[in-house]
Amino acid sequence: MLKAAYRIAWKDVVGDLRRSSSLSSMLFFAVAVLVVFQAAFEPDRQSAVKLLPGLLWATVLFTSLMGLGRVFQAEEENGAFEGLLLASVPRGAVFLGKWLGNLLLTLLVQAMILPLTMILFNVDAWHVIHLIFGVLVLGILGLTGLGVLLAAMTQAARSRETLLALLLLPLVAPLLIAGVQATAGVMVVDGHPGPWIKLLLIFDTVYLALAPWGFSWLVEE
Amino acid sequence: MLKAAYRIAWKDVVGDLRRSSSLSSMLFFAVAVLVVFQAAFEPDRQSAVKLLPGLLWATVLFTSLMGLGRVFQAEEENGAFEGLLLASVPRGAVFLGKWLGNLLLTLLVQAMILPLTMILFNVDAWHVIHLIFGVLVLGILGLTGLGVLLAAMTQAARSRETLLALLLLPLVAPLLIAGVQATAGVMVVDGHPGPWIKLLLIFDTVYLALAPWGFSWLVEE
Amino acid sequence: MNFLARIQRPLGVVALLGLAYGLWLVFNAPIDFQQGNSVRILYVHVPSAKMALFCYLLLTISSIFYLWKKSETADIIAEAAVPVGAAFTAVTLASGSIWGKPMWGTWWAWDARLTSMLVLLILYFGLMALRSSLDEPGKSAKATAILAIIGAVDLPIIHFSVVWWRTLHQPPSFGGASGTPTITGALLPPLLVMALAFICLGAYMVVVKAREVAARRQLEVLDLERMENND
Amino acid sequence: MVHLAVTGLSHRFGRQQVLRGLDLTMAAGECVVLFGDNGSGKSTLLTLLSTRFAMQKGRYLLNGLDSADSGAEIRERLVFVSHNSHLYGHLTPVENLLFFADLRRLQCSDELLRETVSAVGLGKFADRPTRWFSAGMKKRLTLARVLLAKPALLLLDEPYSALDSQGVEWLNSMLNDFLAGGGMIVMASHDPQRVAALKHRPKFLQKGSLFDSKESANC
Amino acid sequence: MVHLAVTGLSHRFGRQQVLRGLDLTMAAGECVVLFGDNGSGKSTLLTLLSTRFAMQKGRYLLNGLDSADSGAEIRERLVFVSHNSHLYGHLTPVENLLFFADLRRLQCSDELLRETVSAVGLGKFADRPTRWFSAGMKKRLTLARVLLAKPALLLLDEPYSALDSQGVEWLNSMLNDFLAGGGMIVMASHDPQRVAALKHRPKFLQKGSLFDSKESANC
Ligand code: HEM
Ligand SMILES: Nc1ncnc2c1ncn2[C@@H]1O[C@H](COP(=O)(O)OP(=O)(O)OP(=O)(O)O)[C@@H](O)[C@H]1O
Ligand SMILES: Nc1ncnc2c1ncn2[C@@H]1O[C@H](COP(=O)(O)OP(=O)(O)OP(=O)(O)O)[C@@H](O)[C@H]1O
Ligand SMILES: [Mg+2]
Ligand SMILES: [Mg+2]
Repeated sequence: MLKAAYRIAWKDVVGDLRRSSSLSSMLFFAVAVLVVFQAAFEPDRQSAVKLLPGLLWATVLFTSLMGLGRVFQAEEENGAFEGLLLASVPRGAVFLGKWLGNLLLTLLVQAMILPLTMILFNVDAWHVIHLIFGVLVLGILGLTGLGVLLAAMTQAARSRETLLALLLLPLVAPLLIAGVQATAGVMVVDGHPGPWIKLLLIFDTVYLALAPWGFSWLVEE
Repeated sequence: MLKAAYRIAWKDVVGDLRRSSSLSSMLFFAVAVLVVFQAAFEPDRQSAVKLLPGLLWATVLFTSLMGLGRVFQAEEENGAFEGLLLASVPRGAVFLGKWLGNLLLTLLVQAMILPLTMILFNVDAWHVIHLIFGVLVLGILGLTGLGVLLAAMTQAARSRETLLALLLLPLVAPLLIAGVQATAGVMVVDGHPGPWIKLLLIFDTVYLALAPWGFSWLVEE
Repeated sequence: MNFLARIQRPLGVVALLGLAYGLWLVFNAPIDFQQGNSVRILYVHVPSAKMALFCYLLLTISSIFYLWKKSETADIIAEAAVPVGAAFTAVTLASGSIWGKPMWGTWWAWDARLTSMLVLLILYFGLMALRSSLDEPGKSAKATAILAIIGAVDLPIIHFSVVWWRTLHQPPSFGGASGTPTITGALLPPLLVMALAFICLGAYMVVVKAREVAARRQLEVLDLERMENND
Repeated sequence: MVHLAVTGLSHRFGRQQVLRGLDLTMAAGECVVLFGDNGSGKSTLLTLLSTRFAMQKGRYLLNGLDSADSGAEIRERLVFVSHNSHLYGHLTPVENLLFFADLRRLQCSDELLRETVSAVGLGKFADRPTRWFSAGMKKRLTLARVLLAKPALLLLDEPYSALDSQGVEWLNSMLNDFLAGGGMIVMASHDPQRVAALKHRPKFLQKGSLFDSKESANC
Repeated sequence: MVHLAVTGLSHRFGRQQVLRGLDLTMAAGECVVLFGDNGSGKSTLLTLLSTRFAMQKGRYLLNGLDSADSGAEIRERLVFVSHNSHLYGHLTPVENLLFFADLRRLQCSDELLRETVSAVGLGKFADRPTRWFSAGMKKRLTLARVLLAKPALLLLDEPYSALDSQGVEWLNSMLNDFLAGGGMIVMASHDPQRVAALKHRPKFLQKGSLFDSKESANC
């Protein structure tokens, strides 16, 4: 089961990275996003510190959604999604594979964005960079889990599309707020990120428990 | 020729409104970004006024990127893109239709986002809202023009969405800067948006002149 | 291609000699009053900046030529110009950053020239990514050519940014509108030599890359023919 | 009078040469059926005749129009039924046909569209999105376009696949009518038995050229 | 011994009742060919046999395994070649087969994969992305999976479409071998001539039920 999940993720990620300059194009995609933020906000040093959590989470949201839009893109071409479901692995493994692929890509981009943001915006928070990244990872776990489920919904179902936005927003908004607050709390000396991180953990557990179940149920038609 | 373009746009917009797929995902994304920034900045009135132009333009850019990823989605299903190119209309008309459809959707989303932002961030600029929207429209014209061309280019590419963003973001950076500055200029009493609006117009003209031409070249295999 | 094969070696030799002579001149040039030793970066920074822009110019021209005449040679040159240009752009950014630290007190600032140069680097990488991720034969060449032409709007922005906007960066030194030559006579000869050496170096790199690209394409043809003959 | 003339047509994808200096002439009311191995280039040839790609080499005249400068006019005079159905899954059959008609600037009343949908046996499904149609139902809808457009040239890529026996009969009678009305057909097929009901000229595509019989192709 | 048994199978899509209490039993080494009009539900039946959808009504046993609780085990024992090729366009034939093998937890060496690709006549194209393959080439690659997986049950939806005459011959001999080895085949087809080369039991699907002959179906 894990082998199959690993294979699916491999096809999505490694298959992607091995070919061509995917990795460098991701890096420069990250740089381009930062150029855009710079152009939009022109932050000075002080406001940059205040902006950072918001910028980071906005890019998390954007890159993971962008990734989600294409989670099942490869499967659309020749009805390959059907092919996945015909595999003799449990449907949970299919979900796991897809989720891992998306998770890895989002984490990779984020790992590039974080230091780049700090360099280019001149934010000096290097001593807590591992904490910031940790908080991001926590948020990304839940976000991608839920996201892959919803992407599968839009893919498989007839008119559940609207459902996606309607469901995802109220579900994701609290997670995002918790993430932003936790990041901000981690960055200042006397911050109290504790409760927010707990909230993040709760959301992660709930989403990651519900998502595979929802997925199996969804594709079982 | 215009009839055909209108038909293509109609199919995209009406079809989309019926399924409300990209409209809802764009809206969803925009609202989520606003929530993130609201949580991140908890801006007071003054800083909100300063942030507003950047926020608006960043959401314009990222939401239209999400929409652009799907411009040709309907055409992918049964090779319908080929069907479009087999029409006896000039290829420019096909581009025009696709562009119009995307333009309308983006404008629609933006028309909802603008008042929403002003309410959420408590910015009192209702008396210039038409001017702000006008500036946004100017930017969106060129942005979507270039975007549709790039979407056509990257349609068959691997990891399409990253590539699209990687190509589009650097090219529209100047347009974005002009847009942000023009919006800021419009919002204050003694602003000088004139030169920036001129710059916007120049970029619109350049991109909208190049894009149909590039599209015809691209599909004329 | 034959022509390229013939000029490759001479170009390389001239570039090497030029660089050696140029660097010798650079380290024997007088030290600027204000700038101290760091002024020597100029001799790398300015020529590589010019080459970065020049490579894009070459790319634009050969892209137009490719779309217009469908000439495969033009496409090969376009493909070769991209990584070379990206390398020079990266060198410009790096040398500028290193120079910026003593001069402006920061590695990086968001002024118009620096930003537009960063955009150029992203563009170069975008072009490489586009070419390699379209696997439909023929399409990738055409798409990159179109994108390269559109991206050319960045060139005037880079070049005139120091004139159009108030920037941290130096205004043009040669024939600037202000007319005050910022580069003194003693600095000029090493700069000229270095510039010539960089031109040869750039040309050499493009030639090597172009021949590699051509060889790779040739190989694919041979591969196909061999397989067809096996039938 | 020669109505379709292709001379010296060559095409390659990247480095793969698919067609090598191929010639084909046809008169009004004629039907040419292309036979050939998988991957021999039949679909490529049909696509080139549809002017979907610009030609790399050679010349193609249809009713005196040269593809080099009158691509749009040629496209107006032909219908191409390819492997892909070109259908929009979220639109109904009627909407799909309307979209097709609009792209070709045909004036079609809603009634006419519904009649056409019924004529291909999809009357019951006229208002359901086509995404969930069966393979044969999609094929029927794709062929319905021919009834609307009344083209001069019909390009068919394996039109019989997915059709049931009644569908095949219907298609053959429709094509015979079409030929009788002076239309031209170029068809790719792997199915000599079904084509047998049509008066046609077989052509064998091999190594990038057309041959009149299988024997000459092999030597 | 009965190896496949379907009883009382009904299925509807929304309000459309496609299958109505259908029964089918098969023994090892048997081949059932489903004939029926377009839209009669052949593909739906095959999809249900593949356990891609959960069954709405009825019971389905394969080699003693009940689909209600051993879906994954059943899937492990069958290969379904549907209208869709399930191929990844950006992967090469070898990579596509490898992915398929991994999903089924088969151990396949690179050599075996390449041999399989050559066996279906795609040796030349083993390392090219499949997106630009011709229709028949895709079909061949889809059928290559059967060679790798050696299933107990083979579900084929119009396997002959897009294949050239050599392809059809190859397929029929492959299927005959498969049957001789004790495998079972359920196939949907519109092409009695090509199926003729196989020892098979025809079944006619009409109004949601299976009949043994066309006559009984019509009354
Ligand atoms: C990362 C930082 C930098 C970047 C990206 C950069 C970029 C460039 C570019 C693109 C040019 C060529 C302009 C043209 O030919 O149109 C140039 C020229 C030049 N740069 Fe920089 N530069 C940077 C930092 C610096 C610094 C720190 C200095 C010195 C204080 C400097 C001094 C010069 C000079 C003197 C020229 C020649 C002026 C001319 O001929 O136009 N640059 N730079
Ligand atoms: N767009 C394309 N890009 C690259 N190669 C292509 C493209 N279209 C077709 N080919 C290649 O050209 C060759 C001929 O393909 P074509 O589809 O014309 O064959 P065909 O005769 O229609 O085969 P079939 O009987 O299987 O339908 C194949 O090898 C295919 O891989
Ligand atoms: N996923 C689905 N959702 C809704 N309706 C469906 C779905 N799949 C099939 N149908 C409907 O069920 C009916 C039977 O379709 P099916 O594909 O089984 O026919 P078929 O016998 O395979 O026809 P063909 O010979 O054309 O392949 C059709 O009317 C079709 O519209
Ligand atoms: Mg074909
Ligand atoms: Mg079917």
